[in-house]
Amino acid sequence: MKQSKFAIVRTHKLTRDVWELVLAGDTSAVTAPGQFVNIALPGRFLRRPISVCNWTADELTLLVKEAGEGTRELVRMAPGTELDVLSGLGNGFDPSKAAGKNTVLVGGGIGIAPLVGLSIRMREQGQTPAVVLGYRSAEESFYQAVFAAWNMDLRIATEDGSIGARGFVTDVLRDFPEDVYVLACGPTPMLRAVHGLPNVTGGQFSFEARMACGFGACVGCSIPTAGGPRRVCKDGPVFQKEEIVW
Amino acid sequence: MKQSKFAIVRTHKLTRDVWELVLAGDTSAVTAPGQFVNIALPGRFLRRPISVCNWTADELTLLVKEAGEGTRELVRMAPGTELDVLSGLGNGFDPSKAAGKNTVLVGGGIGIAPLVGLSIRMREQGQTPAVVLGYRSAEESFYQAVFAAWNMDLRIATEDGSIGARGFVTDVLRDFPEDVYVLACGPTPMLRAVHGLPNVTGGQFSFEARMACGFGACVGCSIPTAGGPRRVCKDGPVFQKEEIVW
Amino acid sequence: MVDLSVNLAGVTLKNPIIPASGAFGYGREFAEIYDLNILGSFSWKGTTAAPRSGNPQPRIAETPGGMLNAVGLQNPGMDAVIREEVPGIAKLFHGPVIANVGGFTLEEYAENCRKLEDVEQAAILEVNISCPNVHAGGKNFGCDPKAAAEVTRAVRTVTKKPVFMKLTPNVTDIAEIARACEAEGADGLCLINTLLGMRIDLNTRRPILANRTGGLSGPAVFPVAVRMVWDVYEAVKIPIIGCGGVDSAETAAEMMLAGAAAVEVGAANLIDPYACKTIIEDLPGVCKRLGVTKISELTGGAHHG
Amino acid sequence: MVDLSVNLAGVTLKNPIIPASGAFGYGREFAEIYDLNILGSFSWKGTTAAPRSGNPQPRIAETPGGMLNAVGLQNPGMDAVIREEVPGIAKLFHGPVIANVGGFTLEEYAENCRKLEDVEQAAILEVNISCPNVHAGGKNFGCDPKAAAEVTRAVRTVTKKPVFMKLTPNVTDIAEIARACEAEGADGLCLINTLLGMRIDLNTRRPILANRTGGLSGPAVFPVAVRMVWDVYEAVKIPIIGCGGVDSAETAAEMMLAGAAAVEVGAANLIDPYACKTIIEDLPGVCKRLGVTKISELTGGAHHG
Ligand SMILES: Cc1cc2nc3c(=O)[nH]c(=O)nc-3n(C[C@H](O)[C@H](O)[C@H](O)COP(=O)(O)OP(=O)(O)OC[C@H]3O[C@@H](n4cnc5c(N)ncnc54)[C@H](O)[C@@H]3O)c2cc1C
Ligand SMILES: Cc1cc2nc3c(=O)[nH]c(=O)nc-3n(C[C@H](O)[C@H](O)[C@H](O)COP(=O)(O)OP(=O)(O)OC[C@H]3O[C@@H](n4cnc5c(N)ncnc54)[C@H](O)[C@@H]3O)c2cc1C
Ligand SMILES: Cc1cc2nc3c(=O)[nH]c(=O)nc-3n(C[C@H](O)[C@H](O)[C@H](O)COP(=O)(O)O)c2cc1C
Ligand SMILES: Cc1cc2nc3c(=O)[nH]c(=O)nc-3n(C[C@H](O)[C@H](O)[C@H](O)COP(=O)(O)O)c2cc1C
Ligand code: FES
Ligand code: FES
Repeated sequence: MKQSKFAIVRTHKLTRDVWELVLAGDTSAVTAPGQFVNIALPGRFLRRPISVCNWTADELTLLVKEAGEGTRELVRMAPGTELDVLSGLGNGFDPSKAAGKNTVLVGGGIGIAPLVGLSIRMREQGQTPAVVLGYRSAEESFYQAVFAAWNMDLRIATEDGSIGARGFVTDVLRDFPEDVYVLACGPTPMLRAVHGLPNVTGGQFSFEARMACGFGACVGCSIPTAGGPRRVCKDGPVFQKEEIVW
Repeated sequence: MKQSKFAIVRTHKLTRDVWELVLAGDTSAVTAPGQFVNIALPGRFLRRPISVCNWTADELTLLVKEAGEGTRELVRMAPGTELDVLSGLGNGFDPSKAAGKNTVLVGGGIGIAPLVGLSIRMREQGQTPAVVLGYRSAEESFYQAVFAAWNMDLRIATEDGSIGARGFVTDVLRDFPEDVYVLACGPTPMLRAVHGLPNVTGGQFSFEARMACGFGACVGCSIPTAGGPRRVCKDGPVFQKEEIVW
Repeated sequence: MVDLSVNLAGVTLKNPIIPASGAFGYGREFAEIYDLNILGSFSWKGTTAAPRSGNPQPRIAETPGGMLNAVGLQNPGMDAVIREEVPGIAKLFHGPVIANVGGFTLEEYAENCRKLEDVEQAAILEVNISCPNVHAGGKNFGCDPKAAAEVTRAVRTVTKKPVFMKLTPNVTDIAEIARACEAEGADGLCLINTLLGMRIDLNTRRPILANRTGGLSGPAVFPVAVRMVWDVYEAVKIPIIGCGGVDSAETAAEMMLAGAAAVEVGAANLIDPYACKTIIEDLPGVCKRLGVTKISELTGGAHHG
Repeated sequence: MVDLSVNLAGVTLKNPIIPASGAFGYGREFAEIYDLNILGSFSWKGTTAAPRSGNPQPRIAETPGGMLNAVGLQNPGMDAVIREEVPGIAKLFHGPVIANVGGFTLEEYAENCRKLEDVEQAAILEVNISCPNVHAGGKNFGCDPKAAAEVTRAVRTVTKKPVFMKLTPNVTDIAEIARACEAEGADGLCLINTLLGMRIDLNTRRPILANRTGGLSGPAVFPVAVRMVWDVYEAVKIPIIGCGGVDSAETAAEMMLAGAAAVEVGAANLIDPYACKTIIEDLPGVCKRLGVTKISELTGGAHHG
């Protein structure tokens, strides 16, 4: 974990309520895809946890959905604005565990964000997982082109069928063969449904929780797991399939 | 009273802790010297009351002393910053009451601020009051040159005698002839001492109080007067000599 | 079209937004900047039998997300208010006014309420029991269910107007006080008054307020107010006016979901004189977002489901 | 040179700054970012006899100037703490540790304190009485002077270590509770724990916290904490650890002027992991500004003069 200043380089609106933010700063604490940062916003007491979508040595890309007042303000901040950021939080995905497996990255809505950095790192390591992305509709979809450019087995599900299959990511995942290993991020109902699919025999699931600290001090974010209560922010946000209890 | 946005045009450091701020905005609610504005600062619940030093149709000049966190932040704000301001608060000085009298403007420390706009308006109306300004020291003095340029009977007192007379404004005021009419602004002990001088037979005194609203709604700023409790923000900040009780 | 009207013990307000006592004087200052008739009602400055000049200066201190006040119930006294303020109010505001009443003895409360019986504008009597009982060593009436009940009884017997008891949050169990007031015939409750607080000036090393302590209000107290409104809603059947830290249509709606039939807005008026106007303008949008066509449906909405 | 050391019932701390229970775990997370030995002490996470998994999610909600938590005393249980955390603490921190103890019966409090008798690092027992008494229908021990006295007596008889009772602010008269604890031999007091609060989610129309209510902390509660420390300082002779909303050297000094001998810092650590480090670094400057060479001179300074 590192506390440092990041400056907004640019913001870009992707859909009605999802934005891409690029921040410049010291990213040395970011060590794995699926980690998150915790951003202080002026006038708000708690920081806002946001997954790292992708990162280079000196830039972070975030995808932020306007979910309330804080994110609404964040995405509208002017380039140059300095943010107080805790970076390198959480464990992140461990793609090495997926090696040699029939791997599928599964993202729902804004949960797609960490799959970007994950895809890049896996491809660098010679892994070519399939990708299943779920959106509400074509209108609400984003970053499809980014994934499409990577020549992966990319499948889309939308609730209204406006692109890809009509339905949820689980409807697409069902079509995969036996013994799928997933790396999944999305809303809890999606995680739960994916976790319960018969052909999903292993995987890593990234969770969300309302957080105070984001670095393990307050146990505000603890969820029950097979190994007892675990902190989403420090022991997670990524948990192994076996650990998860609903 | 008017609520509107003012933009910082420029800030200029006058002494170790006193700054001149020029704000651009709609000054139409300002109708008399000695009125004040109430400025909202990001992250602080209450507004900060600051006297109008001078004003034109579209600019306000304020003199702000760093007294705490709020004023410290205010004076350091970048030009262009927009402030939410309540303007045209309080009664202000009534120079017409001084007409034909042996008038002396008396200012102590940051209390000198409203005497600037007051001097300008009195001179426009053909009045040429004397001016007595009190500072702690030469180093802490400001706006002397501004007053000096006006060819008024200008006298200075400093506590250490580094410029003008050594002592307080009262030490200088004592030298004036009988029947002085003062228009005074400064710290309460100064106001009280001036009020008690035998040769001060009339005048107007501008008070300070910790304020919540600044526009008369909460009676948080009330002080006892001969006519019962009166609000510094709405019935004042300027009170007539006869009204004042200590 | 969203129906913003609410009902407080038989008194209909065109909308649930009510400037809180002590933050709105007797209405005059705000009438200079907007038409008071947009308001559901307003609660006038706490009025006692005798005129009071209040506490010495300073009376105001800032706190994180709020403020302390130690105004000390400064007011011109009930007779002067009826004589000098009420006729003015009649010209400025044509809706029902909430008459906030203070007192230091049971007799004073009763006497004040009796005097208001013929004041037509005073549609609801809001009895502030966060006052020290001079006959009980200065113990606050509102801190003891028995004393709260006694005040309720004392005023109940002298007036036919709806009586709303205004409760202090500085108690172990506000629901107990609420039940005591309901049992004695209170028509409604208003909560919360201010939390007792203090700030110390590092430079003088003394409490900032001349009175040492003051009443905390503003957004800082909002979660405490919501919790207490929730608790009291579960404990009584009479309507609740929710108060404490409301500064937006969203927080007003949250207060209603906790159990408030109407909402008072205090400190927010002081830092933004247009606060109530803005809240009222924003309420229909919030109702739409919440999918209600009658705002009164929000009351207590968070208790079921 | 400013002497920052303070004394808590015979235990000397190199400075008055203590991370508060629940905001610092058992020290490990902070040891990753700074040397814990800069701290006066730290109060570990409230520990009960049995392991507790705490409340369901969500447990955290934001409020203006603060936060609500409904962690529900999640902890691994006293035996596991002594076995697994204490040895680690010994490596990370060489000063006196404050062992925060929870309980739901008098027996549990006593048993927990007895187990700590031989734990050398645990220099002070901080007994959190903001817990429901399972033998009294869940009424909070800390809300009743008799129950608070009983807990004090129960732990007093089983330990020779200094016992500090940690008081809840959700009471009508905190000084009364403080006196009850002092009378039963408490060596000191710690206040305040969190204020009970609630937030409601407009989208779901339900309380945000699964537990409905949670404990309010952060700058929002600071004036309430200062006022209570002031009141308790006037009521007792034993030392007070002031807690609630402290987030800077200035607010720490203000808490000491109100009567605190040392200061706990809770929520501030969660939003700024370096909060205590920064406060400690800033303290000498604040002392200089206030003209004291020994910080302990500040304690209660606002009561005289
Ligand atoms: C590990 C993690 C990674 C996340 N990654 C992303 C991401 O990459 N992009 C993105 O857009 N969002 C992400 N979120 C969700 C994001 O944190 C919330 O949408 C955001 O905090 C909402 O803040 P707000 O002020 O807009 O909403 P408000 O509702 O006003 O927030 C009030 C409080 O609730 C908390 N809160 C509200 N919703 C959530 C939520 N869904 N999860 C956690 N806390 C919440 C806020 O942090 C704040 O403390 C992530 C959350 C977690 C825990
Ligand atoms: C009518 C009036 C006119 C004023 N004119 C000027 C002026 O022209 N230039 C100038 O520099 N100052 C002026 N002041 C004083 C100025 O308002 C305070 O110095 C300022 O509010 C301090 O804010 P702070 O955040 O720096 O200090 P803090 O001490 O952090 O402020 C905390 C709170 O106390 C209040 N407060 C602190 N000191 C004072 C004070 N002396 N008077 C009133 N409230 C105070 C603040 O407004 C705030 O609510 C005036 C005050 C009044 C009442
Ligand atoms: C300056 C001030 C004066 C107040 N005076 C009174 C009063 O006279 N009578 C009363 O019942 N409440 C009084 N209150 C309390 C408010 O009516 C309200 O209960 C409290 O401030 C909480 O609401 P808020 O957080 O919206 O301010 C006063 C509050 C303030 C800020
Ligand atoms: C997340 C969290 C957990 C807490 N857990 C405990 C606890 O286990 N035992 C305890 O005595 N106090 C606990 N507290 C209360 C704090 O120790 C402290 O009394 C309170 O938060 C006020 O201080 P603050 O405003 O600085 O946070 C907890 C507070 C928080 C924020
Ligand atoms: S948010 Fe504090 S431990 Fe996870
Ligand atoms: S500050 Fe509110 S009446 Fe003067």
